[in-house]
Amino acid sequence: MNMIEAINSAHKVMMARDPDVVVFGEDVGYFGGVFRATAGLQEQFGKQRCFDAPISEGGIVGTAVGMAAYGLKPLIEIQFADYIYPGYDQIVSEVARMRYRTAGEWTMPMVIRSPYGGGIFGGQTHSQSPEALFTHVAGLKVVIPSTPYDAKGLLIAAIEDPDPVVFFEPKRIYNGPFDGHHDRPVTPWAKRPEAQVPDDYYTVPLGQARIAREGAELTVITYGTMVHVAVAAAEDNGVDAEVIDLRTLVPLDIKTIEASVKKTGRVLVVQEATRTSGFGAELAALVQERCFYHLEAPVERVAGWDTPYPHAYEWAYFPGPKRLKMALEKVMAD
Amino acid sequence: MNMIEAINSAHKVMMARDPDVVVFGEDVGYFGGVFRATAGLQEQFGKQRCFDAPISEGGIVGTAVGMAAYGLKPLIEIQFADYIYPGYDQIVSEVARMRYRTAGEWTMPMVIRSPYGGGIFGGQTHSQSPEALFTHVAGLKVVIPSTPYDAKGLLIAAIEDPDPVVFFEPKRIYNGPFDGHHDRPVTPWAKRPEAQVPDDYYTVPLGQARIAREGAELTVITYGTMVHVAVAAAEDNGVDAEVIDLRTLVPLDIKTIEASVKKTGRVLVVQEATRTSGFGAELAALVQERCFYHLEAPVERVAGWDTPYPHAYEWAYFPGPKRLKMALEKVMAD
Amino acid sequence: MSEADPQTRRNAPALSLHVPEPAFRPGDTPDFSSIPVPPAGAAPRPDTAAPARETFPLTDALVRVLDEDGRAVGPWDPKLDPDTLRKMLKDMVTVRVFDDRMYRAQRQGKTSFYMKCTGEEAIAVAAAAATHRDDMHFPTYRQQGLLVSRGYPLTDMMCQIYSNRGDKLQGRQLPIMYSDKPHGFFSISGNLGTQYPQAVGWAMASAIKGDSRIAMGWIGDGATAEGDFHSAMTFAAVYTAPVILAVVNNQWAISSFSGIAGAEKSTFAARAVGYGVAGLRVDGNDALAVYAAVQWAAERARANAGPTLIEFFTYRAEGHSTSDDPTGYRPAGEAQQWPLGDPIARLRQHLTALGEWDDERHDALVKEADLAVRAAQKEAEKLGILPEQGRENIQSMFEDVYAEVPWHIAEQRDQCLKEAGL
Amino acid sequence: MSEADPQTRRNAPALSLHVPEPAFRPGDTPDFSSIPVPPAGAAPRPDTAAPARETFPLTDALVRVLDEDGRAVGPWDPKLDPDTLRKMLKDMVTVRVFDDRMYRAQRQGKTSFYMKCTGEEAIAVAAAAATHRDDMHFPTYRQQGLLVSRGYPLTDMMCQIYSNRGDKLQGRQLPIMYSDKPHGFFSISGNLGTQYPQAVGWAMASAIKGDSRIAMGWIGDGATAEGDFHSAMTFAAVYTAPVILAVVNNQWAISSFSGIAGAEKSTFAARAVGYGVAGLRVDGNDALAVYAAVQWAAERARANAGPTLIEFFTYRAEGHSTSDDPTGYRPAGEAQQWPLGDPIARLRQHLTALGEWDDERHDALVKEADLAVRAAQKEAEKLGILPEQGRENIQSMFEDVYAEVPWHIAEQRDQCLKEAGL
Ligand SMILES: Cc1ncc(C[n+]2csc(CCOP(=O)(O)OP(=O)(O)O)c2C)c(N)n1
Ligand SMILES: Cc1ncc(C[n+]2csc(CCOP(=O)(O)OP(=O)(O)O)c2C)c(N)n1
Ligand SMILES: [Mg+2]
Ligand SMILES: [Mg+2]
Repeated sequence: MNMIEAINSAHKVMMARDPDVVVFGEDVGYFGGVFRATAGLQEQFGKQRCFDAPISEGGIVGTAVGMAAYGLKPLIEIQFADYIYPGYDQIVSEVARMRYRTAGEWTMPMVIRSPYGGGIFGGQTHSQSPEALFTHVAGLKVVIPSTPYDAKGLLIAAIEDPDPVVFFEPKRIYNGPFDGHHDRPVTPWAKRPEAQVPDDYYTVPLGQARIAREGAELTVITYGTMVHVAVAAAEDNGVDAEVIDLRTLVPLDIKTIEASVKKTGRVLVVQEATRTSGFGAELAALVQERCFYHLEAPVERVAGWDTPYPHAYEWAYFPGPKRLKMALEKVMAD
Repeated sequence: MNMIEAINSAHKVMMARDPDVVVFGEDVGYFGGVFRATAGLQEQFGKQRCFDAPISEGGIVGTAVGMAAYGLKPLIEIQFADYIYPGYDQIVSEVARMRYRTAGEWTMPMVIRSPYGGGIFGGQTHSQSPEALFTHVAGLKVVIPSTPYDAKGLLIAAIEDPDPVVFFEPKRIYNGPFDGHHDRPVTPWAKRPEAQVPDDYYTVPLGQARIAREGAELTVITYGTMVHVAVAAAEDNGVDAEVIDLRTLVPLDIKTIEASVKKTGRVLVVQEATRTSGFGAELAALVQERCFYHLEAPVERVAGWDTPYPHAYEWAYFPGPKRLKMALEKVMAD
Repeated sequence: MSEADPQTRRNAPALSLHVPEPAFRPGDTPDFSSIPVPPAGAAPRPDTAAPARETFPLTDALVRVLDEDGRAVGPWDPKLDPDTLRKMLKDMVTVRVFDDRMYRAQRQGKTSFYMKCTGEEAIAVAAAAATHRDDMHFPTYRQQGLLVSRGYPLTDMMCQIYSNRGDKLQGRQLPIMYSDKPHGFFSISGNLGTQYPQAVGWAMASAIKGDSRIAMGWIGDGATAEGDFHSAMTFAAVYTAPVILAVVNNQWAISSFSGIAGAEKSTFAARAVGYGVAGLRVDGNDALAVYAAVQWAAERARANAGPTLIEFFTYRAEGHSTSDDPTGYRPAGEAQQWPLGDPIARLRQHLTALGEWDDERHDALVKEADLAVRAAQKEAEKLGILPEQGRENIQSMFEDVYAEVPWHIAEQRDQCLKEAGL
Repeated sequence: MSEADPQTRRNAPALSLHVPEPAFRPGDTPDFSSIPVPPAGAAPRPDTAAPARETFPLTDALVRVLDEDGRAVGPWDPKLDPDTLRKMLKDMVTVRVFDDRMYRAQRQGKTSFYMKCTGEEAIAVAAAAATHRDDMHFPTYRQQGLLVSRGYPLTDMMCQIYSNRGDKLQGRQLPIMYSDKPHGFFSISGNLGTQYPQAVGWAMASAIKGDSRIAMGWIGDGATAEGDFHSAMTFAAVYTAPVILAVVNNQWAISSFSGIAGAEKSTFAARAVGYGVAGLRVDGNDALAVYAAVQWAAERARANAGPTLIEFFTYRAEGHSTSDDPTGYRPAGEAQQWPLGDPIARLRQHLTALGEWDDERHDALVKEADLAVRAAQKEAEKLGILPEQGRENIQSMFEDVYAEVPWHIAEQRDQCLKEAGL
């Protein structure tokens, strides 16, 4: 399965298992979503379980809060992460705080799915990576898969999780992996082991990172599309890097990070998002706090530039092979 | 002047100097604002220059965008920073990006003022410190004063600035400074030199930090209310700390930070906001990136806990003297 | 010419910005005779399954049942039995006494904050009476009447206000931000408006499940300006959600009058019709009218005939909260001039007119309420008042951010306990 | 019983969620005979200073001027001279030809994305004609007709679409997200709805300054559900802002029909009345009706008599964008069945009926438009097409985030240039 099919499969599995799972969002019903993630759900489970929503991200999240309060498990789609902001107040002020402010009387077991990230010539409003705007909000879990297998397993775990999960999907790798070389062919998902996705129920637990590539010289901490770019960069540049695919940003798998950093002593943090105040800053801060005496070089960050994502400059903006190479060299030289 | 009076004075000076400055927000008109920051403006400048707005932060920012497009300079108040989220989409997607997406054809010279921070038993919706949700957004400047003098001078500079400025005001120190000792008297603003505020026009430039206390052993990087708490902690604990009051978070005065860190070799970053992905993470990341070989200890962070701000536990939540003391000791011992 | 200079090259008249202004400001003598008060009984009562558009005239009218002499008249008379009426009266009196005592407690430094609903007691109390016990309310901070009507213990309310050991919310919320699922009372948010689409979502869930319970959402006149109001109306209309959406128009936000929310140009009830939602405008100081309107809307919702927006026309008789002094922006004594009178006095007059009530019984009721409130307060204060809080059970602060405490919050908890010397 | 189990203990009927469904899906034969099409000339034309509530009937009607025979009839006939009509026809034809060529350019890989407005050409073109040259429009992505009508060079539009060296937006925006202040065309946002309160704010500023210019905001039927719609309506009503707010109801969002935005229960025009804003519902495929309605609203706005919400009833004849294939959710050929016809054909018929047009002139016009578009395309392509972009002038990427480049962005720029080997 490619990543879209895996996500679609997670929906089907969970809607069949749990009658309280309801799916809605813009264009998700009859049509099955602009990326086809919800294709076939309305036909299979009926209009009361999967339906189109008005173009109102605030209303989508706001009504989902009410549904969760009733006892349902809303699994909602925000069409692009760039359009999540009209729903931001409901997410930050309501979804994230409900369990806390009611001392557990009301909980918000919902999943807010949204395609994010660049690499598709989507310009500034179809390319954003706003995960740091959610990792700063206590009460939310933030999950970002990088393979079809993980996407399905993490999404099922997120649906079953008692807490609200913001689930960002790297749209660049929905239909095939992407190593950052936009001008060279990639092995399609179908030929990759991470795309061997069972049809049935399984989970990939939240809060556990994955070692995407083992290595001894340097630790790359990343997630989403950048996992593939980082692995390719390590290989292309002959750096024996250990690439950690976080999978869950909050709560973070700090143990895996610490173990790797203590082994390598060198760290590169890679994110697609704009650099300043991105989640990479938190990672760099944590690593130097907790592994200071193991570090042989400063923790280096690779990130998107602190500008909006400019349409024509897709590849000058995207943190691609060249940026990775220079950063790997820098960390190894320091 | 106390800080409210200084902010009020900045409004009056600039409304008199520049007929394009218009002030609006919830309760800012006849009544002069729930914190009195806009008292007297409507009377002095008329209802067309200072008026009440509907309770719609999205509408306030959205109409301000239109006004700025026309050529006015909106100076708007969001009643509490905790209530800025309904306006978040307009701020992030529109205000911040307008100059960029139009290659300078339309600009957004506006100031979005909002009281923020804790220490007033305001519970979780009158105590938040959401600055990191804005420092991550390219195109915004983020300013936080810590004294009446700076508040007026920075606000005037922000109004004159060609770019949009998010101006967070530490409400805990509106009427008097606060060193974190909620149970001991403080010297009122009136007796402090930073409260000698000229009635006339002057500016404190954006992007320049202030050394709030000179010192040689350790650098504390902070802003807002925490400047006072940090200075008191250094004094109370006999640590020869240099306390940097950032004043502007974006763009950051990296030179002042680097110079101090290179001198002291030890760094404590202090923020009121929840810890994870706060602006302190960016500061820690930057410091270790740029001053790694000068650091004698990991950059330590003091912050609010990663929980909402709980009403009854004001002082267990607030990063007060005890938390500072322990952190200072830790950084000195490392 | 600067960009902001007006363009004067056309011979067109100059535009000017209209900023609404309330009729009276401090120093003025309030006179509300310009507010039209239609006679009780005049508004027609459409069928509960009528098309929404048919309610258009009612969005500009005022559903009133109690006339000047305290008689219940017209098609909206809910014909309640005396026991129900007395129960409502008792609840309203209790709310008022409760408010007075808690206001005083705040002034005495026993807590940080309080908000009264004086003058608006009929609205929540009658709405509670007209909805089923298992319908779900999504209130704002002025519907304490719902809890009182549904028998939620006064002591529990006070413990929340004191953030004390008895507070089921563990001191986490500002005073009066109650929450109680068993009493059908959703957690109050500090953020205005958010509960409105939530109410719609709950109602949609009830419909998805084939349930028969309905939801009722509440909002103030000022907060209708938030985008959430629009989300709620849109989703309610699109999915025919079984929900009642109430706007409590008490004429004021904090210092802004309802004209700043749009009331100068239209009524809040009239918003309904544009969405294809039924709309009613109701005398909020008339407990019977409130009851009747909510009953109508509930019947409509339960029959899958769609949502109703009800504007309750009332007056906020006191300050916005303990942080507010209304004499800074409106004349003192406006409440006394309010043409729709006091809701308690009007219900009392009605019961008296029915021969089911008298001064003696009323005095006894007030005394009883007073005693009950005092007793509850005593109980609550045994469990502590706010200034004593924040030292015990500090680790609770780190719970319920997530179902399980993750490592980073556990570390912070341990650090906090160390700070506290524990 | 799980929490989400319905409560069945009352003998109440089970609720169920209503999810609106369009009349026809792929495979169905579309038949729009159930859409009421009132005769041209039937709708009354109120005084432009009439109270908003008086326009209520017009929010359910359809302002139409051109009858079946192409004659202009009734009180809304704007009585335009033949030159103005021919100019509108020319602009509409140009827009259609432009759309076709740019769609093809996208399919040829010359750019990433394109959006047509086929079937909706009359709306922007006639609105441009009915507003003053210095009024400000806050458009969505389907008002290219405004630019064409106001004489913005086609080459400049294409350079933006190609993100090439001639693109004044420096390749920063998605294709068709034009911006041009001199032509009164505000920067298009990718985020739906945001421009609506912005239009109101611009109009408020004009009123604050005593200017005489007005603003016109645009939104799609689907996007009316955003909170920004409500902000715009509220602020426009409260401050009597000199603004025209247009809803282009082309029946579809992407794959969702207008019922998902609320059109099943009411009209979009009807939203107006609840706010105390004038509302008009207009045949959007009738250029004269569009002109007349905008003219009416502009006159009202300029007289400080308040805002108007105009719903233009039309049909999106093609896919949502080049990323969309509408046969996945609606029957092919619906556009041909659309009961309000094609706007270009209707205006052509009118001019012909007037004796001011004939087939020969029309063929010549189409040819002329085609030549102009081709010539512009040639010019534009000299300045590059998208696939060639992104290598030159890389440092421009770091400009205009702020007025001056701050140190951190300067460092990133230098790093980026190093990456690029520059
Ligand atoms: C989103 C948001 N903005 C602003 C506030 C501050 N605030 C609290 S109450 C209030 C006035 C509300 O007025 P209204 O809705 O009429 O309710 P009332 O107090 O009259 O019952 C304001 C502005 C808030 N709580 N939330
Ligand atoms: C805030 C936001 N949410 C979602 C989208 C994705 N989106 C782009 S166009 C569109 C449909 C808009 O439909 P409508 O408003 O009817 O305009 P039309 O395309 O028909 O002209 C959607 C959902 C967006 N651009 N912005
Ligand atoms: Mg009110
Ligand atoms: Mg549409």
